[in-house]
Amino acid sequence: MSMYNYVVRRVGFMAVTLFFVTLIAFAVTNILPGDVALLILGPNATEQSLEALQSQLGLNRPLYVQYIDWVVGLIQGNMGESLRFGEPVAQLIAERLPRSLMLAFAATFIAVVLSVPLGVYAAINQNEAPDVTASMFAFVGISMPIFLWGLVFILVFAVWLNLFPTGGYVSPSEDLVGSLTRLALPAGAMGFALTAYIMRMTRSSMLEVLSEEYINLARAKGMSQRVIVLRHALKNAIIPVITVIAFQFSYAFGGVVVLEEVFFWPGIGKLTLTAIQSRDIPLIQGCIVVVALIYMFSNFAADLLYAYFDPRIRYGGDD
Amino acid sequence: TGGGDDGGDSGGDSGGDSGGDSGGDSGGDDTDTTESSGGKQGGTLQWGGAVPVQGLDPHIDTSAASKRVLENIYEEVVKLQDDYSIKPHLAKSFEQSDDNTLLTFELREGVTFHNGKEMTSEDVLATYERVQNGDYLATGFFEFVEELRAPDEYTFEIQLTEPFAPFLAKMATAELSVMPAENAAKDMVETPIGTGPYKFESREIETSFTMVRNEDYWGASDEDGPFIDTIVKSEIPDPSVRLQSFLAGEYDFINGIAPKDVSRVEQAPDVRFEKQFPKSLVYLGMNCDVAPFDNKDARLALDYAIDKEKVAEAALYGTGQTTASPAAPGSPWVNPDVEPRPRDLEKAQEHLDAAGMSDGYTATFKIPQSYPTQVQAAEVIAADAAEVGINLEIQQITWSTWLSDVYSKRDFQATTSSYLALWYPDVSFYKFLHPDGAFFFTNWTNDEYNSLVEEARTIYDENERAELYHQATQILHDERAGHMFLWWQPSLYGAASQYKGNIGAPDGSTLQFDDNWLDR
Amino acid sequence: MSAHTTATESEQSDGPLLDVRGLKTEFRTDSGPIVASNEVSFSLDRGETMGLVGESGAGKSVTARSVMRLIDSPGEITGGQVVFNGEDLLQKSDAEMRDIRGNRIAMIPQDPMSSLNPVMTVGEQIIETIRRHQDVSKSEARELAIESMDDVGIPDAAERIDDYPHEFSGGMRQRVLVAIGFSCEPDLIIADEPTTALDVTTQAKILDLLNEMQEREGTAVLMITHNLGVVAQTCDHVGVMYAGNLVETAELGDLFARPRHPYTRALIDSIPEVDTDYDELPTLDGAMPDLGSLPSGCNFAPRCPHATEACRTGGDPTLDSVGDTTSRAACIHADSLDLSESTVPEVGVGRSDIDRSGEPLFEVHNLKKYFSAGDGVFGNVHLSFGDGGLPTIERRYVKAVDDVSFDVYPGETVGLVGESGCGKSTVARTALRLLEPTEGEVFFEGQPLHELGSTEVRSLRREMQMIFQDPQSSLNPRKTVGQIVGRAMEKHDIATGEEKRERVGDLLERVGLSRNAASKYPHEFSGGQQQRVAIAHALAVEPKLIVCDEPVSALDVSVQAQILNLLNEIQADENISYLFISHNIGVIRHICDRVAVMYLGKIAEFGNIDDVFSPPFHPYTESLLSAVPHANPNRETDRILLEGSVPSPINPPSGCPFQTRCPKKIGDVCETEFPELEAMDQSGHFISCHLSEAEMSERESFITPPKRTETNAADSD
Amino acid sequence: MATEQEANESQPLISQSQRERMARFVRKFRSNTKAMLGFSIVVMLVLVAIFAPLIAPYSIEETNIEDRSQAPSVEHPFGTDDLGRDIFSRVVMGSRISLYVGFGAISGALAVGAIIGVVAGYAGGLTDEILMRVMDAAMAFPPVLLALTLLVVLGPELSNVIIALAFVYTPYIARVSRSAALAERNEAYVEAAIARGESDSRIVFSEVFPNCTAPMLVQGSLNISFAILAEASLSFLGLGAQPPKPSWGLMINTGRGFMETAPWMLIFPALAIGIAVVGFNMLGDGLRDVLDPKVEAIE
Ligand SMILES: Nc1ncnc2c1ncn2[C@@H]1O[C@H](COP(=O)(O)OP(=O)(O)OP(=O)(O)O)[C@@H](O)[C@H]1O
Ligand SMILES: Nc1ncnc2c1ncn2[C@@H]1O[C@H](COP(=O)(O)OP(=O)(O)OP(=O)(O)O)[C@@H](O)[C@H]1O
Ligand SMILES: [Mg+2]
Ligand SMILES: [Mg+2]
Repeated sequence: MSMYNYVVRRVGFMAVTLFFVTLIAFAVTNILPGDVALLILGPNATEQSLEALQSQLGLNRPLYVQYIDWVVGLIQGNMGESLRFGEPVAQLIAERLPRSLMLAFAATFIAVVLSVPLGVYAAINQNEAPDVTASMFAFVGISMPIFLWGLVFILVFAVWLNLFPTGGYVSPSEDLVGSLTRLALPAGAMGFALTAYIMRMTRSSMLEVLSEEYINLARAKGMSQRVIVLRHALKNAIIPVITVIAFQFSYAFGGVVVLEEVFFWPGIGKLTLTAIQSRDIPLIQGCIVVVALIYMFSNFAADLLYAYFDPRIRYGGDD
Repeated sequence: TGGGDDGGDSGGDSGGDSGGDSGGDSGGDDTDTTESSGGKQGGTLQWGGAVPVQGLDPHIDTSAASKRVLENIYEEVVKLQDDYSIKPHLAKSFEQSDDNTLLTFELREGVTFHNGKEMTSEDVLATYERVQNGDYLATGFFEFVEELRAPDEYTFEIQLTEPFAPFLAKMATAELSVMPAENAAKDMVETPIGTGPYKFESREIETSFTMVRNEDYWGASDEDGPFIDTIVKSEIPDPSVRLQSFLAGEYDFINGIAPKDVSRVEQAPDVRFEKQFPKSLVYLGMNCDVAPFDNKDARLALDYAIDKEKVAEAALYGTGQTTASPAAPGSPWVNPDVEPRPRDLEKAQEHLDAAGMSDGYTATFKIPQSYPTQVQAAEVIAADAAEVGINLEIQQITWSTWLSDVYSKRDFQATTSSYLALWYPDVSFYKFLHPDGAFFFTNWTNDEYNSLVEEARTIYDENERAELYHQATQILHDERAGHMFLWWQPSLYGAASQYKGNIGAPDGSTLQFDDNWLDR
Repeated sequence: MSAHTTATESEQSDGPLLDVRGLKTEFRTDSGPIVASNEVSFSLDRGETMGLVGESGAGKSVTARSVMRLIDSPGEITGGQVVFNGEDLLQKSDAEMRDIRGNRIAMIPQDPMSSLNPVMTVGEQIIETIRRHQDVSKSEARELAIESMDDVGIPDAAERIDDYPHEFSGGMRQRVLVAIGFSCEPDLIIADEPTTALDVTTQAKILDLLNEMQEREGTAVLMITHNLGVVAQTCDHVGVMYAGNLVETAELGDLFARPRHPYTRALIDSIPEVDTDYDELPTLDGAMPDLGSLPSGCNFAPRCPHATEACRTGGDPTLDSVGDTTSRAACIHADSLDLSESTVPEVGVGRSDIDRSGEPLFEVHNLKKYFSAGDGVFGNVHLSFGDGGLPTIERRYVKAVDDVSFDVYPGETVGLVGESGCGKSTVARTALRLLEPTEGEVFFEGQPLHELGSTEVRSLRREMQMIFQDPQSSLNPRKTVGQIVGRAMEKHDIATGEEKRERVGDLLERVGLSRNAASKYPHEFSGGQQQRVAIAHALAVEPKLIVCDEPVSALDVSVQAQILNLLNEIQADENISYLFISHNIGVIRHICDRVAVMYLGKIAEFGNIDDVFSPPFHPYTESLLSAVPHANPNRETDRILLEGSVPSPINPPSGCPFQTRCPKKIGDVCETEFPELEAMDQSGHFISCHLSEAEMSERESFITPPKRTETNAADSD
Repeated sequence: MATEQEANESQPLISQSQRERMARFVRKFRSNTKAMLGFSIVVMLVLVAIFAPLIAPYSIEETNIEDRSQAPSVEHPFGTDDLGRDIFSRVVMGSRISLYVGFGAISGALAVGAIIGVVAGYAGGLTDEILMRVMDAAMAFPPVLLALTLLVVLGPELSNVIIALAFVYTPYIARVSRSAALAERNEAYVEAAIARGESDSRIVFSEVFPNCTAPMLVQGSLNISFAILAEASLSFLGLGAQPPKPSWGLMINTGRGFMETAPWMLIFPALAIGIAVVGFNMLGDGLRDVLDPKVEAIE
């Protein structure tokens, strides 16, 4: 299978998955209790005005018609208007998505920089002190909810040490330093939580690769440990790790829901939470579809990277 | 707002200031060394805000958070003063006919909207007609309005069908803020244009809101401001985080300090702590249409089971005060003879027996989750009630669920909520507790009570009116109305020491920044 | 095979190149230590080839890896010396050892598929070895790498050097591994089963390559294998390992002519010679003991026909010289036993004739099975760009089976033979309708299987059973043997309850297991025993046809023969028919009545065993037969080595599928016209080839050996 | 269950070899530090949960405002909370909620996910393709977000938390089960069963299924730890357990406001969560090592 065909197939998969994503998003949000029209008009609304608004919003049409309309809108980039904010959903999301991406990227970056070397180090010292220490570190990272790490980081780095601001967001184009110092804590907290998984995956992938026959051969060729680890093993071991990194990236995206709340980071997570809390159905739909899209795209990117790193896929091998 | 719930705020400790007792005082203390306007003017106020600004249409939005900024952008024809009296504001003067049915306002000349256009009676008329003919918060008050007139450019008249005391008070609220005629033609205003001391600059929903000084403000003066160039409100709903950031010096001013943190703020160096009491009234709502609370004895049993002092203490750490009256403390409408029932488990059991529920009963207790104080109180209430076998199952719900399920569908058994301190009694007694009131939802009705509060609306004499409200309060208490009042709570602010001027506004729910400045 | 001569007289140190003395390697396991290599001593001279043979788990690999000090935890070398060029490798530092590995001692691993790093180009993998040990520049190393690829016969080496391993076929990969091994001109190469994973034709080519390289470079080789044929073909010197011990070492000729250890004899005997007829295949009963629980006496005693009480109690014998010969054996009776004669009758009557006058039991007509290429529902959708750049979508298929016809008569065994991937298993599965055929007809006792609904097919399954290559995988690990065998009876209402239990017991005894095996789980049995259970499972429903898909390929040679004998015996008793699949010509030869030779989804030749193994030959059959290694050092075969590898079944060649590799290709006709199967004579011998019968008959039969000498030829040539 | 009957029919309930097999598993398990540690923690948690009312010295609901926010002392080893309740008692009782949610949600997810996964893996083709795309789609939503949305629909109740989390984790189980089934499907015993004439449903449930349990078990026990974390997050957001229930997440939510003034309100429930999560994680990891090094799990 050539790379091209591989990509085409992956896109095909994604299209099907996307269809189900929209279906789930639509189904879940449409059984949400609460009257949208009432939410818009507020408590003083009269019966007639409620009905009028309902028909104006098309809420009294059959569900499948609403679904098709919604999907068609989605395809055209029109996600409807937020009931809560009275602004186009697409615009609201477009404004906030980059910030969450920034946070998730920074977190993933921190996690990767920390965890890959750590995982490799643990693997080559399997069952020895460094391995045990790293494992413990990993367990500490995953043992608590991300939001709790957020709280701890605030307490330690902002309140006690006063190194960073407690939260908030500043656009990097306005004030790069301010922006980065504000990014540090949430990204650090999230990165710390992600480190564990990536490290564990790196370690186990590395261990698996280290037991492969070609590693044996490399040793039989007289290669030094360093060359074996870095050239032979890591290149293979990193391939499955990429998938995990991508997964963690999208997981980070899930984590931002709570973390953004803690750091009042005005990203899509906070937006989603607000949307859910105020039953802003178009906005909930828009947000969760976009978050799901991010997930799918990051996995897609992982697959491409996977293919890129794995010549068996890159050059169309024996499947 | 007359709407009176501060529920639109989603951080329960959000501030709104009431009558401005302490606000005025402390402001005065701080301003003893009067400085030249040159020294006062300028700067950017970093405000760590508790509840995100909601809608920007003053006629629609019920939330205190929106009002806290809109009050600085919009103005009304008349204005509430610190002593609760109402004075002309955008009007130079007003007259009320002897039979209290014709109100005539002579408008100020030279008042310009932020868009540069001058305000005339046409704009005021358009504003009032918008509310009258539309579906806005104050629309119900136009029931007794016969005609609105703008006989000339600077005259505005209101003809009532019968005397209706609350109308003038209503005119002093944001629900009747004056907007340009072209905006009044819109169903919903998204970019506020008013005549106030601050102009709307920008906002990012749920993130920040920015206002700038209106250089052409008609009322500008060296003594009274406005002084601050820019006010940036950052939305930080979490009270602990807000406080931490404030203490770390990231903000000049925060509102909504949690009661539990008061002592910390008081002890912090270089920090000005401000408290305004009362801000809002928190009550326990019981649905009198469904079991078990359709039974008066069941309600009374619960009333006797709860130690209200303890509840208030648990939630407010001594910053609040229990009450049995919906009227603002210190106002003439409070009936001094009615007190909260003390906890009495024997009486509670008696009432349970009388209700035929000797073993107690079970009810869901829907609490808006964004109010930590109410959640705390609910836990204490539930624990107290459990001792007589009343099992209140707490269910935290979002504000929107509260609105749709509890308020709109009246699908609840017990709940807690609050409304802002109300300096005009009609809202306290009518809006929430009269079946025709706009915010009636506990389904408690009593004909005698209803006629008392209906009559009170038409009476302009304070004593006479107070007497009616005292009687009404007694009925509320005796009949154990659907609202069981828990406490009055204050607004709690923190400010950096260089932040000067009165914090708050007389109406008890908002902030007015025009006379504040930064001493840097 | 002649390199032995130069050994002692060449260069430097006067001792042997490699002298292993009392090497002991242990593994710490959950159930105590395992001595995988116990007091192993042998020596190897320069340029010499030594073979190390033995059953699986005997400790061959561990010994070899110990020499290179490549034993990982939980293993440890606990004793002995490995003297290489006069220095004890066990005393060297890790860094010194790394300079020796790949440089002075190189290794050629067993599995070419997993031994090359998939993310590095083959070039990189050769170059890094060269640069590790030789002080050369990058470009020089590249030149050297290309040269070494050339040397091992990789065509267009300069272009292919930047390819990734997956772009090479298995044989080519093994060549790359050979190139890596020889790239630094080592003194010693350790080749651990270098051909086991390869097809016969490829296997022969790699062995030739190894011999050639060794001769050219004068390298010593330690060749590990369990295939005596390979030993006979390549070694000067042989060591036989059993249960962690070296039980015999001898010169190649001596070993075959007069083995000194009963185990060696048994090992030689258990390999069926292609050109010999047997009534019953020679077997070696029992199995090698678990290294964790060795018997108290001689390890081999429990299986030894010559064992005496002294053997069973006297402790494990040491490896000692036998008389004044160069052979050494670890057997207390070595001096007294004469093991020069095979223990089995060499010539038997062969298989009895089959009556083919009636209706065939099983008939397959024009069977086709195409798989969609790639996995997933859309896996076979393939985009390709036309000239205009517009992508066109096509569906691609693996033509695994393409128009195959044959029949099986009652009591007959029909074989299917061919290289890996030629479609043998698919024929079997499709014929049984475990897979839906793409096209074609299948009749069982006249019933059209291809037309039946799934319930009818299900009930017909009672008549047709299957035995698989990997016995472990064919038995559900979560069920007891009794449940597995009994279920089949229950399913087809043959027996239930007590009766069922009775019959399961009988059946287990029938296949040579004890009755109480019923309550055990499959993993508690050895591979051979598991295969017996699988046979019992197949027999439980009293079928008329059993399809055997490589039933012995995964088993040790000693066990293979046991299973084949069992199958033959059952056939004789029950008159069952077998469709027997194997890539092992020797096995096919001894168990089948007729055989179909498959190539790329088609039948190339079909007929009686004798006809297929005698001229006229399809050129493919001919090369296949010629490539079989014989466990007889005196045999000289004129091997035909095929070029290239099997083409992809997605894109089979035009005309004759074999034309791309055919040594006898006659021209355009082979490329354009598909040769139909043509009857060669009246006996039902069919060949699909454009050659004339005469052209296909140039070679003599593989059945009667041209010269079968029994001489004691030590240095025959 | 047919299997069991058969087992009864043909041999004693636990055969010799079954016992051996078990014994070997136990031996391997015991020599695996991680598995043992995880197992001990889980057992300890379960014991604490079972005997919680006996261990907890105080009522967990009765408030006592005079004693609010007391630092840890002999009387209150973990201190008291803002309403004067004993945190030790609440943490102990809270183990019930976490375990209830963890086990409840994951049993649900296992019940549904395992069937979907095994059926998809065994059936292959279009069935597999569609089921897996649906699972992919469900997995595309971050767990907490999806659970949150579902809880808004279902209402904030502990039983609904279980339903929502079961829904959320089903695809994870399904995916692992599927790959296990896919691997098993290629084992020859499946083909042997087909060749024997077994029906598809019997093959799926009686032959393939029992062989896929190891990876399910591993994934299940890892997912329990995720479910415990998710419950904490949901309670933190107010949609999980309701006050005054001593949910650890809820306690953290309250405690965060007292991070500086009464840190014990946060520390002890957080530690409890940490221990529970680490316990199930280690157990899952250890089981993976013990059962089969090749068992894969999604984390
Ligand atoms: N890593 C290990 N851990 C434990 N025991 C081992 C290990 N490697 C090998 N062994 C033991 O050493 C014995 C010999 O293994 P070895 O690989 O040398 O056999 P072999 O003769 O090469 O067999 P094969 O023909 O199957 O390759 C095995 O029976 C096994 O029990
Ligand atoms: N399910 C399948 N889907 C797609 N291709 C398949 C499938 N099964 C087999 N093939 C392909 O069909 C061809 C023939 O396979 P088959 O297993 O029948 O070969 P074989 O002769 O039995 O080989 P071996 O000796 O290795 O067992 C191979 O190219 C294989 O890749
Ligand atoms: Mg080996
Ligand atoms: Mg096959």
